[in-house]
Amino acid sequence: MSIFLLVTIVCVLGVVGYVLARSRVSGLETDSSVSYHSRPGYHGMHMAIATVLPALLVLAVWAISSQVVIGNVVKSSISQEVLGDSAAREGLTMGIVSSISRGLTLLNAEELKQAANGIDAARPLLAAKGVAIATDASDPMVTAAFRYNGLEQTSTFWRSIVVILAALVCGGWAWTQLGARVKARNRVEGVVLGLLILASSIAILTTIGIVLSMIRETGRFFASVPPLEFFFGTVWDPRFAAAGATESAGQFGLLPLLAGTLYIALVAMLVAVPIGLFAAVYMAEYAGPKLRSVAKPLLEVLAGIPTIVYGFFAVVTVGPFLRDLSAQISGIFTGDASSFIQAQSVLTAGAVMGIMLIPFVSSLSDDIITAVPRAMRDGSLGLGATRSETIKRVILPAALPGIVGALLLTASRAIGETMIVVLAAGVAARLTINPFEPMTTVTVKIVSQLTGDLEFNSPQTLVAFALGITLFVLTLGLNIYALYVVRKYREQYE
Amino acid sequence: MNMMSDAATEKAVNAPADEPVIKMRGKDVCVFYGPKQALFDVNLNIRENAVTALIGPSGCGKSTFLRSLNRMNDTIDTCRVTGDITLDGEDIYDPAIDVVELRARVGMVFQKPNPFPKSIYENVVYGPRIHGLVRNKADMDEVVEKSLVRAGLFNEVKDRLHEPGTGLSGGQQQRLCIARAIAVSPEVILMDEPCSALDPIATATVEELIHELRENYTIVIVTHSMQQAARVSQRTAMFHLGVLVEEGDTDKIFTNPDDPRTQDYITGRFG
Amino acid sequence: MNMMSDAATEKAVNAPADEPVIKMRGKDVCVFYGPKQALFDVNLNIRENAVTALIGPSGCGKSTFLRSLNRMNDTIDTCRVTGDITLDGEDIYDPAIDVVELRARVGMVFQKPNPFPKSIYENVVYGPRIHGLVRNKADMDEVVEKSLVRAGLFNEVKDRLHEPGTGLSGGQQQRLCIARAIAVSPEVILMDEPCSALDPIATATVEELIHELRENYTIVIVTHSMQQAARVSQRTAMFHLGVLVEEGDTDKIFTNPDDPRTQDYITGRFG
Amino acid sequence: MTDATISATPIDAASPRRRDIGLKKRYAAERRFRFYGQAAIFLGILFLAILLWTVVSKGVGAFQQTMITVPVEFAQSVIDPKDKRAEDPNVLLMANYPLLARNALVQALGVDPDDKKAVKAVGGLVSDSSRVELRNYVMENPDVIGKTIPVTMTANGLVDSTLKGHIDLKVPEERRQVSDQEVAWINQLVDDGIMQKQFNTGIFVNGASSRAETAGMGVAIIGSFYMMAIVLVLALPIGVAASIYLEEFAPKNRWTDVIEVNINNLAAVPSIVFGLLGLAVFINFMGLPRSASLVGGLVLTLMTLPTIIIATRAALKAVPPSIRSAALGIGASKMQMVFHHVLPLAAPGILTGTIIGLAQALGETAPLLLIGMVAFVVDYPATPMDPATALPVQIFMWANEAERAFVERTSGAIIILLLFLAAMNIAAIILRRKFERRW
Amino acid sequence: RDQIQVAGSSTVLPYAKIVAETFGETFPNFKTPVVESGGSSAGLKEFCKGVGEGTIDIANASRKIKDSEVEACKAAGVTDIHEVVIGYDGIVFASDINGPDFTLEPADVYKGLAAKVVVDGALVDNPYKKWSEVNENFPDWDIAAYIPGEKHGTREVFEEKVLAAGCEATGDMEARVAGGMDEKAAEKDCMAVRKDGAAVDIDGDYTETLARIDANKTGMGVFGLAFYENNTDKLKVATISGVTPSTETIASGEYPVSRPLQFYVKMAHIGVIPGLKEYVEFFLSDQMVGPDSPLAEYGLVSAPEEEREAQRSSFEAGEAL
Ligand SMILES: Nc1ncnc2c1ncn2[C@@H]1O[C@H](COP(=O)(O)OP(=O)(O)OP(=O)(O)O)[C@@H](O)[C@H]1O
Ligand SMILES: Nc1ncnc2c1ncn2[C@@H]1O[C@H](COP(=O)(O)OP(=O)(O)OP(=O)(O)O)[C@@H](O)[C@H]1O
Ligand SMILES: [Mg+2]
Ligand SMILES: [Mg+2]
Repeated sequence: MSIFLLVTIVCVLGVVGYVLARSRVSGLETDSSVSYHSRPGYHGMHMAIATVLPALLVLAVWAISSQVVIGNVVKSSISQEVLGDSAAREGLTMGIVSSISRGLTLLNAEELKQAANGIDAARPLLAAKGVAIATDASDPMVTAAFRYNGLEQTSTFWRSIVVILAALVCGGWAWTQLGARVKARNRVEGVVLGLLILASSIAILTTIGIVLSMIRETGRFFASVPPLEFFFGTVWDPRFAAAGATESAGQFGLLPLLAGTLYIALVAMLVAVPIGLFAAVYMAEYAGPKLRSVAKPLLEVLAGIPTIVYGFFAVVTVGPFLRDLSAQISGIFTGDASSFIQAQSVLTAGAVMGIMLIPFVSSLSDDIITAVPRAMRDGSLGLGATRSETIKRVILPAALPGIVGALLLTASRAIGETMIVVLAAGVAARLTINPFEPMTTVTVKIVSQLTGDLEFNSPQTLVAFALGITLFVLTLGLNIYALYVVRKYREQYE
Repeated sequence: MNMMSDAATEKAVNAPADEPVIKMRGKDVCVFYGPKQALFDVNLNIRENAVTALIGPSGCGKSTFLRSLNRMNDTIDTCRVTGDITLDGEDIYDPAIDVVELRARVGMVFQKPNPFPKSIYENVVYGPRIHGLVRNKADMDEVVEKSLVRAGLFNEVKDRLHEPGTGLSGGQQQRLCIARAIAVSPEVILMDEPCSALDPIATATVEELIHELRENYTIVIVTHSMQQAARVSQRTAMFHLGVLVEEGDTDKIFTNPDDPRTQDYITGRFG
Repeated sequence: MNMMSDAATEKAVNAPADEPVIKMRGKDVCVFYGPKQALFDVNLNIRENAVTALIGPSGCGKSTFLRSLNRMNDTIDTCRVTGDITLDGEDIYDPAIDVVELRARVGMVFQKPNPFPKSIYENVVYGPRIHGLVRNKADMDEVVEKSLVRAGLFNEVKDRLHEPGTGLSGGQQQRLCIARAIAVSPEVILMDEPCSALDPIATATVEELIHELRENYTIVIVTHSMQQAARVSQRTAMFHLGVLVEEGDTDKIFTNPDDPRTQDYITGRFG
Repeated sequence: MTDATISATPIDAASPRRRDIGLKKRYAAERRFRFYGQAAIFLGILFLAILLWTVVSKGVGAFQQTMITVPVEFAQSVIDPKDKRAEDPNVLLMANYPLLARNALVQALGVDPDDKKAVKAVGGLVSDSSRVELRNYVMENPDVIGKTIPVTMTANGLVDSTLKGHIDLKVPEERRQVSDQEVAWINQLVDDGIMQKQFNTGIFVNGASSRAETAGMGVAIIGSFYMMAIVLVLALPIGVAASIYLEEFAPKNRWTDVIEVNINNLAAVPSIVFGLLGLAVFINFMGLPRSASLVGGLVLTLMTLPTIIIATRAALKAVPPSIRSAALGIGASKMQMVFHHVLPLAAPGILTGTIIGLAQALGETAPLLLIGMVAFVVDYPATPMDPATALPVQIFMWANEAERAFVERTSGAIIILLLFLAAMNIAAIILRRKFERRW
Repeated sequence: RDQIQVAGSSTVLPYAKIVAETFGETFPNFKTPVVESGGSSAGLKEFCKGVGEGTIDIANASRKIKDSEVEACKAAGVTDIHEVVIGYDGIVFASDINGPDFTLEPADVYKGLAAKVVVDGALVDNPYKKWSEVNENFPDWDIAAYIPGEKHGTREVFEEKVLAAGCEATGDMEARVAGGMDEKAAEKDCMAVRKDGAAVDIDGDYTETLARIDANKTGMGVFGLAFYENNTDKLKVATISGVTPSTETIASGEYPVSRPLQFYVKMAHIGVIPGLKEYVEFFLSDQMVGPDSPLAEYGLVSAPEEEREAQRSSFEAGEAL
């Protein structure tokens, strides 16, 4: 019985259980004066959960453990020379066996008989079914695959029986539990709560997944490049490993990338914070509902535009504009109309990213400013302060911690942004303090090292993972700090 | 109120002058929130250097009237005021009048203590600073000390002037708010249920303070506690459903009101 | 609270039985909010089919005690209750007790009217529905009508049962909340300042309603208005700073209290 | 008091003692401050306008495509010289259709059929896709063989660019990609009414193509649609469930702090990192197919989840506590309170948050790069398991094309993406209006 | 799976796209192959994941597969890898159409762009700011070159065939060796590109380089020949050692800067994935990669006739690396 069919059967049993339990309880409720703790629906649900949940758990455990058990049994049946001596070889052999066995399930009885003759007979048959078998497959692997399928079949048979039995037994137990004082509702709600907890732990799982998916490659990177050189190196120059060259020299200094990241983020914040903050203040404190209802969504559109469009905007409009502007300016002051702002520069990327971040700042701050209690405003106005004085001296200071938290969140966005920087600031990893020159960021290098033509198992590519983890830790730090700040802010009013 | 009742109660008010001086006058004051009228033709005079209590059941418009005295109503978009309100004979709703200046002259203390989330010192010095009444550190220290002393808070907080004002107890916070209000030397202080969020002991302190402040300031206080009104005020005005029912000397209102609604209210028949 | 005073005031309560029946008993109830103790060893019995008023100055613990009677305190993380509270002799803090069931038996009405943003009909029928007290449309119609009639609201809203409950006036909303509470046929109804947000007229209606409900329900009401306590209750308990100062027949408490603090409070010396 | 007669006796207080409280300066500051606020909003909106204008002005042209309508002779001698189409269906499939198109144009332009070079050049005026266009036409109407029927074919991308004026004709001929002769032909065809610009439906329905004139967003639109559906189906319930737990049930302790920091952090993690995760978990570990919208959807789900959770929590927080106590007070369990009252009231906020999250997912490129969705896919994906691309990916790829005609299309594609985003935002606003309730 | 899956180099991508599309149109019975872009590295990494439905069939690469990668492939069971060279990619220098003509020598480029040059016998940081300082025939332009970023295979070719050659030609190489460097280090040092902003790395595609030159009319860009041919109305190409780049001069080997483009086929998938064999054969046919084919039109430099023939027969024979 396939897993799908099995799950369907269990679910059907669950539905049946639900209907039975529910109608039984509502029947009992009418004709007796017993007061039931829970509504019939809950009793039905209780029954259904009792039927389905344990059965599915059994199924999951079985499915996972049977894989391991059967794999081991088959593995032990293969001779050492076929299996290979290293762990990697073993894995490869087992991989071939399992793809043969998967292929065998597609064959009919006649073909199976033929395939049993060995790999040379099996290969074309499997190829006809679209199953590719690695070139170094051998006869014993076919035998192993047959054994594998046999075990698999037995396991499937028993699995069906055990799972259905589990459903029936647990369902039956729930049936005996039907009664006035059974807290079916509490139990059902307990299960729902469990599901809610499960959902909220997905965030944690994602984080673990992210770390796990990068940690191995990072380790390999650090095996060839000392961490000290990576974290404190001031030159980023992961040279192209020449074809055939064994040694892959290059310098992997993180600092120029980090500096570029922070610099561009800083410029972006310098653009976004004043504009966003003033916009938020104006909307929260001055604007009428009409202006607010127009301006707020319009500004938020800026946040919804894909970053690739911003990158495009930077290359096509902002970069040339800044360059020409600078040429004009230097023309006026020095008479030499050469531009001092390069089309691709920290300034361009920062400015465009700043535009993108305006709505983040304005929306978050707007919320925080409106959250400042009215009493603060009244208190200040009542003393004869003007509105702007009230805002500058009372509201903003009061909202400051919250705003700082919001800005930190915005900053972590700026740090993580990729597409705009690729297009607007370039990929040159340099250490400079001149904002009119190009710099680059960590994210850009992650993308370019991963999508380049470099050798895939060289440090040049692996460094992307080290960069990824570094960035992850960086934003994590920012967020922990932001949470801490926001907490402190909340305490003030509570 | 009419002349006669004023004259009759003159002696009861221990004002130094023979003639009671009118600090603020409300004439035919109507207040609207959007289409809804909250006050109907209120005519009420506020005497100088006296405490005037506004009483009445919930929603009768006490706060509304109070807030119209220093145009705090302006901050509510939908709110509209008609009629005349004068301060020292000047119409405060005259476009030529500056509301900032007005509010510096007519200060306000709110129901819930609302110190700014700053230090005690900064709280007090805030008003004088924005109005440019203090020029240097010495000025500021002086104004802070004077105001806190007046508000009866100085001894309790003098060692922690630079700690946050939000860290004080409720009653202390409210006295801090009063100190903050008197720091700008207003002529009138409006108080909207200043004690309703305080415990009995704190309430007593604040009431005592009000009693002392009366000598230098004109005070208007809203309260829902008739006992409090009786304790602290010289004049009482009773509102009901947006109408000024009766106004007069506190003693008279509480012992021998003219209006049956006032009678009912003070005897607890409603409210 | 002690047997003697119970016996002494027996006749004053116009209960049909000779012996007053105790619906709920609080014994040595202490409540803590985190490290802070809000109630100190409160011993208070609630009589069946009577209105018990809890009075006292702000912050004295009235609401805290009220909320501990149906374990609404459970929703505050930091809150901890010690001592025994029983309903019909059953300890309501026993782990075996289901708090949902308890709250169905001990309903609650809040200070601010809080109808669900649903239709009037849905508001009333919600409780009966989750408790399985209604089976079909006819049942529901019946329960809605009965509850609204009891709450004195039916005539005013019968034509717009399917309009939102939030569209009613404040007093109507509060009566709707009462209707909603009685729709699940609770045994006890707790009311926390049910009229403090209402105007005088609405207050009068609600008070009248409380008066009528007393025949079928045990009612505990918190109020800051002594007049209201005097008007609606048979028994009064006076709290002060977390301590139950005095408890007894309303008449007695208001005319001849044993404790000087009660005396001071009802004469407006503080609060 | 109604009979108040204002007599002289109660005199007004003495005239006010004027104080200098620096009003003039303070009002100037006030005006300045206000101006900054207005300027900020104005700037923000101005940026938006410039950005949109840049995109739109460059891209509207992409919605027009030059077409050639000429009478085509479906000569049997070309299509099926051996008359075998009855037996062998491949005959019709493999016939030399470009020749038909070329012949038709040669005739329409009156070019000498023996001038090999000119004939070849004429053939270049129609797109290579004429093969497919004519083949499909013949497959649908096999009886046209032997007849001459006017057919509309797509013109070559260069012709299209020339007609739209994107090619600078002042550049010397040898440096141009269209010769003077070709320009002359184009003008002749236009004058004859054979060549005309039409609304470009292809850009909406075609799959990817290496030829600008037939390149379309069809696959990308379907791929994006699948991914959005997956994100919606997974991220919404999981996000709402997680928010409910965190906001309503979770005790405030270290563990919930950890979850909270985690969620905020995930919202800020560079999206490319999610691509790495998707590659490692969904493709390598779980063995799902590459380039599939399913994997894309899963990755984007993980990416949008934090956004949805943050928005949902804010929406739940905004539900007044009085509603909660009301429900609990009449004996609803906490679960009932949440699902019967809190959740419905938070629905507008949740919806808005979800749509913002979806919009964010819709515009995301970087993570798709690593799971094989930045790809050349011609065939429509039938299921989410089939290879597909996404709207921003298509933009990214077109932006990198060498051919000039793609420049305009890139902007056109951006317009399409923005239209989708606008539609989603409008949907959000409408839904919010509809569900919004006052309390 | 009934669809061929290809991944890899973005340089090969346009060619692979044309072939895939034409393949799909000419063989309506097969689905059009899916061609991913993502770089040679990522393509080969996927390629070397293993054998079976879940892995790709072909990896495009703009460089040869490395030995270590072959090892990694083997370890994962990918043993039969067939290499197909589809043609050559010319690498050209071009500047804005309205600028002057450039006749470059590798030495000029080296002097303009190397990180360190020998001036008066001493190895110093590149002092040249303007092209005219490098060679008086050149215009008085600030040196601004847009060259492929380090992730590009083109960069490698650029360094080896231009910088290193220029280094030799100027005699700087000897000077370095004389200065105490060993041969290898000297070569490496020769190929280092200046990082003071005069040479700008472009990690994106040539469109980006073009946009740069559009924005900076005195910039010089490095392009693929194909890209240049599509943009002859905007760009002016420079000669290298007097040879104008074109498919002919590259095919004949006259023009020095070019590199082979190739793809790798997983032989275990032949006969399993429908159309895979046909696709490779179609790709190798003269119809696709011949001198008069659409790929050549796009800018691919066809391999000489006999080399194409050799490719075909080698695939026929199923030769593996
Ligand atoms: N901002 C507002 N918008 C609309 N109506 C308002 C507003 N503020 C007050 N009102 C209405 O105006 C009337 C008077 O309100 P006001 O606050 O002045 O009463 P009050 O006497 O201060 O009551 P309380 O003792 O409860 O403070 C009430 O009916 C109230 O509902
Ligand atoms: N959630 C809480 N957390 C901490 N302390 C609380 C909390 N709720 C109440 N308290 C404290 O418990 C004490 C009693 O509060 P309670 O609300 O019971 O007073 P009350 O008599 O109802 O006052 P009021 O008349 O103002 O409603 C007060 O000191 C209050 O500050
Ligand atoms: Mg008020
Ligand atoms: Mg209370």
